[in-house]
Amino acid sequence: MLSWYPEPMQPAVEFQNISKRFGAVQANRDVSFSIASGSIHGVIGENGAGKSTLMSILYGYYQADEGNLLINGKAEKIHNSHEAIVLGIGMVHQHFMLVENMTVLDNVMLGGEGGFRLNANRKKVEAELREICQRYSLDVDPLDKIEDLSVGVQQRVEILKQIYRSANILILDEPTAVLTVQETQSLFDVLRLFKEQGKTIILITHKLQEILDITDEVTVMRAGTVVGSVHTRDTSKEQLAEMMVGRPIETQLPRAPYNPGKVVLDVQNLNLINSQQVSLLKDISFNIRAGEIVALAGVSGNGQSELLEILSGMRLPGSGQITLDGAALPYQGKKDADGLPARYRELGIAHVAEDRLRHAVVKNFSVLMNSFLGYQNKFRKALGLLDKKAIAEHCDKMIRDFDVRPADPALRIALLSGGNQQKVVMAREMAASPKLILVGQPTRGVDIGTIESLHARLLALRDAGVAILLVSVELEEVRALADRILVMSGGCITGELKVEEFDATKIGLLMGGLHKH
Amino acid sequence: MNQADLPRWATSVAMPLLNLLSALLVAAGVIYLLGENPAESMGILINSAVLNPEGLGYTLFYAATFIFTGLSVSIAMQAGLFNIGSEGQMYLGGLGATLVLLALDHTLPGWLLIPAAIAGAVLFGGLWAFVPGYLQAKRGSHVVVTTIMFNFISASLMNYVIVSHLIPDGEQSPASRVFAESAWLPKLNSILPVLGETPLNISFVLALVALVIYGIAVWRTSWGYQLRAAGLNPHAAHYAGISISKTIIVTMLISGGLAGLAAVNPVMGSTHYLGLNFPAGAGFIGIAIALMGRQHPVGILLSSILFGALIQGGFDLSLEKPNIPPETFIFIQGLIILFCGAMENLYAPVLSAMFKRKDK
Amino acid sequence: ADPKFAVIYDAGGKFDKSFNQSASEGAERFKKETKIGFMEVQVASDTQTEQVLRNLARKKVDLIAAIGFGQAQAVQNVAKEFPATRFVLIDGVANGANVSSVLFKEQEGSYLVGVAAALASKSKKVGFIGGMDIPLIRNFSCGYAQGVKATDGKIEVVQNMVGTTTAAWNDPAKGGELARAQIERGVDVIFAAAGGSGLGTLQAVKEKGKLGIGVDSNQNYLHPGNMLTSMVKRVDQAIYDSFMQVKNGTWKAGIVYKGVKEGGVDWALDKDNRSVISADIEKRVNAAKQDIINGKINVVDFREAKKCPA
Amino acid sequence: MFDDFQFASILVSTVRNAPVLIFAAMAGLFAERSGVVDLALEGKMLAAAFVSAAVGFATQNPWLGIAAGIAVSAAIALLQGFVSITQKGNQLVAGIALNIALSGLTFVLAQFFFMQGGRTPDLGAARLSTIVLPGAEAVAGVPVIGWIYSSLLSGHTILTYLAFALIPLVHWVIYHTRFGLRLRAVGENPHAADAAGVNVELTRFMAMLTAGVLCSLSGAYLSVVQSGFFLRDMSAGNGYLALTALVFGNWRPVYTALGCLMFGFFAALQVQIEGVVFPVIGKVPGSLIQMIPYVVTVVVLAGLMAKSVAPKAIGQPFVKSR
Ligand SMILES: Nc1ncnc2c1ncn2[C@@H]1O[C@H](COP(=O)(O)OP(=O)(O)OP(=O)(O)O)[C@@H](O)[C@H]1O
Ligand SMILES: Nc1ncnc2c1ncn2[C@@H]1O[C@H](COP(=O)(O)OP(=O)(O)OP(=O)(O)O)[C@@H](O)[C@H]1O
Ligand SMILES: [Mg+2]
Ligand SMILES: [Mg+2]
Repeated sequence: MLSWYPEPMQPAVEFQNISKRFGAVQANRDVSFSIASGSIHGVIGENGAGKSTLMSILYGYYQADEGNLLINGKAEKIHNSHEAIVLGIGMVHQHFMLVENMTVLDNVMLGGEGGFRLNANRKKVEAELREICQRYSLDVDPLDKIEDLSVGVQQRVEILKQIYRSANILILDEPTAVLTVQETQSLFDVLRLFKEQGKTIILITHKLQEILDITDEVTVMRAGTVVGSVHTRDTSKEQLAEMMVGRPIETQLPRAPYNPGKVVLDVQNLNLINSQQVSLLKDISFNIRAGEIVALAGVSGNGQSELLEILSGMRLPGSGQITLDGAALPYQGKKDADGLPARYRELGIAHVAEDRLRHAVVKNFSVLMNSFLGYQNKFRKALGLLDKKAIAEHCDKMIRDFDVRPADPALRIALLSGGNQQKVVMAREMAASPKLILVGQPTRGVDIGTIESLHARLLALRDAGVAILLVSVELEEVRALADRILVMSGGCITGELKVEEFDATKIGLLMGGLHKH
Repeated sequence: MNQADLPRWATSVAMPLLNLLSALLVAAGVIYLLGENPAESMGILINSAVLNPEGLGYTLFYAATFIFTGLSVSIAMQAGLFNIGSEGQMYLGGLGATLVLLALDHTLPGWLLIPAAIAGAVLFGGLWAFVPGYLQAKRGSHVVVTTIMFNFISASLMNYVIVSHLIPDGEQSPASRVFAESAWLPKLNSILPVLGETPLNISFVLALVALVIYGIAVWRTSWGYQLRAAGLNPHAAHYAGISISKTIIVTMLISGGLAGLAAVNPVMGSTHYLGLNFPAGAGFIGIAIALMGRQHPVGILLSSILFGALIQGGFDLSLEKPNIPPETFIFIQGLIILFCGAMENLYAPVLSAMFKRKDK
Repeated sequence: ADPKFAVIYDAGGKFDKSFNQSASEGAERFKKETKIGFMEVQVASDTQTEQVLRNLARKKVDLIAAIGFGQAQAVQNVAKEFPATRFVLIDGVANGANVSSVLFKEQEGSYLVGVAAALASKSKKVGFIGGMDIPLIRNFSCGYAQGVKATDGKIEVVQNMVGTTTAAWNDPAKGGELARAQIERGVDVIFAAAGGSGLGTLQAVKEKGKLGIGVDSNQNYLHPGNMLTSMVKRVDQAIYDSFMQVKNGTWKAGIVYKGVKEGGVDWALDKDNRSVISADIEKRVNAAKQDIINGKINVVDFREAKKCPA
Repeated sequence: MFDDFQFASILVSTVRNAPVLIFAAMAGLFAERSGVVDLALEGKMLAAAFVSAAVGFATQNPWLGIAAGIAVSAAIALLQGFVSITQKGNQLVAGIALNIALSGLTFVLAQFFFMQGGRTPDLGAARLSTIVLPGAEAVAGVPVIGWIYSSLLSGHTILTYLAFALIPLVHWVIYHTRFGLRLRAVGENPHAADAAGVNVELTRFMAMLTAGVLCSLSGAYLSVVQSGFFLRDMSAGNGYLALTALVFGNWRPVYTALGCLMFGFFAALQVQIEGVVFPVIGKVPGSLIQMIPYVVTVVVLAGLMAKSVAPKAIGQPFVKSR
């Protein structure tokens, strides 16, 4: 180790007393820290701590109300992303910033087309992209359309964009939230390569293991302020968690012994073929008993989402049999699934949808209005009027029980952080006292404090005798919650294990479809 | 800059008023250029549209029609549907009422006849909107396009029906015969003689009732909740078990029914016959009203009255001032919609700057 | 004191180059000669008509001229309320002891221009373009067709209407397009009875070097050399006459039919179409006119017959 | 029975009818691909038709008229942009408001300047002349080809040729230029475009400007080419028809143009079959025949076409917030 530097390293980025406020919310308050050039710097914090806001300020998306921003030692006012790009800053956003109906190539060229006529450059850029893919072993075809790509590949496109633009300061806002372990590993390989090339990387994540794996330094934020910055090698998960949440985090949650009851859900020979005649689900058979959590593990896009949609009534199965408490679900003879989820809910199937913003909430409704989405008929009085009083009480209780912050039922739900939105959804579905609850990616983008509480909720539900089907790409989550694990690959169930037999390698192989029976 | 920083009275009273004033200021400029005194002209306009009771009667008469077309467009918008077809649905609604009246006006007593005719209007208007609704729900054809097409189709159809079948023998005006008096809607001047000879009739009262029902149905019922959820996020609505196609079809039926109701006022309350092109653009004005009134009952009421006043006052003004053609008020209508409906935040920066200064 | 007069135009407006304009010309002529002025308004809807009529009646106007059949019902209603006010209604019938209804025998004038068209056509195909499919316009077309067929039974009459909404009277592009389409089908004389849309028709006819026939007022001046003639409907005369009658105290209520005989309708021959009207055409059209006047020819009124014999 | 029914004439008429719609639809395409709903096509057409006719008459030069029309229509488009992009107002309201305002204003101005009931005087010689393609007369006699060349292709004004040339041109601009790429990105996902360093508002303004220019040609075609004068409300719903063609064509240039041609074709067809006696049903009343283009559109949209997919961000002002 060198103890002497020829000259003091100029930090790549320095935040000085940055403050930013949105209406009543102080998203950043007097934030100051710096990021060493050529390092990988982690930023962690609870949902709503202000991480994304700070990064958006760096990328010119918002302007700070107060404070200074120094890039490579020079004070800069960045008014828009164009200026940020010119300064060599690149950002991979929490939600992908890709134009879905355009090709990878066009997405990469966008904003840096290099001339009025596109064709003049298309061939050149395409060749360059292929070369980059090779060099960084990114498996992307520049001519594919974004909408045809899985999230993992889309993620790679975002990275590709930044490599192509040779960004020197790269911000990654929760890049791994939707990635599998393998995908995360290959992303990290690329990041390490970047670091070797002297690029500076800022990584936001809720997964502390990743922080420990790859960062050099980490800054912890809470409620808009910086709690502190530490060298990664000097810290531990527990310390980081405590800095973030302000209290120690339980890693092992208490659970009652495994003692399943009668079969609640039984699925036999379920098949699904889409309009292009592609088989999405093949001969799926399994059951779930009362008081057990069955997890569907697998790389996303292998049929888990479709299965969840069928079981929740959002989609009709092709063939097969599904029974709930021994009675067939009422989808037979239906031409489409229009309105079916309401019937299923009445039968006692609750559903926490995988895609929160698309399915589980109406963004422009308040928290109150979202608190009974799907259960609107339960709160109906005479003449079809909504029972306002009952709804208000119901919502208040949800907010209290799940500690939704801010505790304001009138707030538009889009203004809540992802974790708090998820709390609302989870609270709502659990409040219906279902027999079976379908839970898709319950903690995607959610901070560890909240994860802990959501996990505790699910386990309590299990102990109370509810059947739970969990779909998650997080093996850690599967391990923490499941009693039994079904692995899916290519629309088939490729294996089943008890949680005691948990073995990441074996599951990885099953997810790759290697253990077909 | 942020609207949220402003007190409520500023956003809901001061800003709309400032916008209205801006529109009128532009209008005054045009009137000046046309060679008339803007202040005097505005005086005449306000006097004849609002202050003079008979003028007010006409203002409210026009407003009654606009409330219905405004509601028709609004309810569809709540479900995320842009119904441009209120004009055609109103036209067909007029036919529905007329057919009932032509068949029964000499047999049924008024208290049965009028409701039956109103039902006819609702039914025909509703059915005319049902087809685009059905096609949107089941075939995915864009309701905007189909309703535009249905406007054209209804014009042709009504032209054919009126000219070929409804003109009484020996008449040449393309209109049905005049209905028996039992079918005439009771006028409000029998209770309020001060209104003078205005056609203002009970359909204005009906319109107010409709506004209240609309407000309750959309914001206070489970049905309205489902409607709005489907309009704001159809995916989430599907997740919540709301049948999208049913919502679309039912909403279009209701929207068309309301447009059909709009026909009752002019046909049964004023002319007492079905004339060619009687909607005279009221369906399109309904779009403006729904947008300007933000699909809110109070907003719809106020913008309907504003438009009624412009038509009545503008017409009287052009009588007095030959230099100002009635079309000037079409221009002013457009300006008002532009300023109040699309530039609602024009003065937000100015106002917040003022408040900031006061704070310091 | 001088009597007070008012004219109410229908939606077409005072400048429609058609019958509203003709009415206005009649009133202007009266004003010029007598120095007695008049008020004028244009209405947009049937409700407004009634409102205006009532307003004017209250202002003690002596004679209100309502132009266009759309005002019939309103005139009838208001006339009942104001028995002291006199009304003259053009193109429609309203009952009342204080109402005079003036109806024109458009079929007769149209017959005359039909004869002219038949004689002028070389291709043996003539055209008619109407604004909207309403009885009034059908009466024009039916009279025209009768004139054409009576002259030469082999000549074909091609007919089109511009549209079905009020835009039909204001769509010169469509009016022109219909003319071009007819010309492409071999038509070489076109009678346009379509308000503002008809202007487009006549324009297209001129471009293609064919012959057009104007309507209501004398439109020959629009395209001298390409206007065969115009079917004039003397609304101006009717207005002028009623104003005069009121002034002179000879005004009478009742229904008046104005045909060729009464000088209500006619064909126009002036310097602008002199060059295209041959002596033969002039002779034969005038002969037909004479036959109508003396009853030898009876031109069927479509509005009564409900169908066209030609 | 179809002795009068001339297919050739229908085709020629289609070519003549189409430019009004093509210009307007292509204008709408630029605006809407950038994410701004353009309901104000009708208003811009009217304004341009009026200004082109008025200035053309005053100067006795159609080109000056068209240039003035372009300037005014572009200015209106920018105003629309200011309302919908800068002020982030409701785009539908802005469009409808402009249509209403311009319908009134064009009449008032025309009346003020010319006193002919909202009509401009005849342009007379100051109209665009038609272009006879070289050799058109010579080949006119050759069967089929001669007709196609001399009657279908030859004898239109430059605006007609421009309208048809616009179809491949717009296709090229939209799919093969930087402007087109940014335009599509901004209409589909403005946040992504913004993150990629594209100036969303600037791009939308440029799209509006293009829309204003193209739309003005539609209006000029109406007044300077087809009619030779301006008349109140002479756009007669063509702006809305153009929007329909746009939806019909899935917001893609070539399909949209096909939609315009389809409308033009059925309008021409309807002219031809008016008055024709059909077997069995006999003579169909004219007013019912007038429905044909619209009924066909509904049937085609409901039956044959796949669902049309609008640009995703259409109608939404770009606000950097969740
Ligand atoms: N555009 C906005 N308008 C209003 N409030 C906002 C806006 N953006 C963020 N906020 C609020 O600012 C706070 C910080 O949000 P930010 O997105 O920066 O949090 P975060 O640390 O990235 O959270 P997460 O871990 O969920 O991504 C939150 O309370 C959020 O609700
Ligand atoms: N951020 C932007 N958003 C939209 N249009 C832009 C943007 N930047 C430039 N343009 C447009 O592109 C034209 C060329 O601008 P400029 O010279 O900045 O391109 P450039 O950035 O060098 O191009 P490239 O990004 O392809 O290398 C300008 O006239 C402008 O209209
Ligand atoms: Mg964040
Ligand atoms: Mg997050």
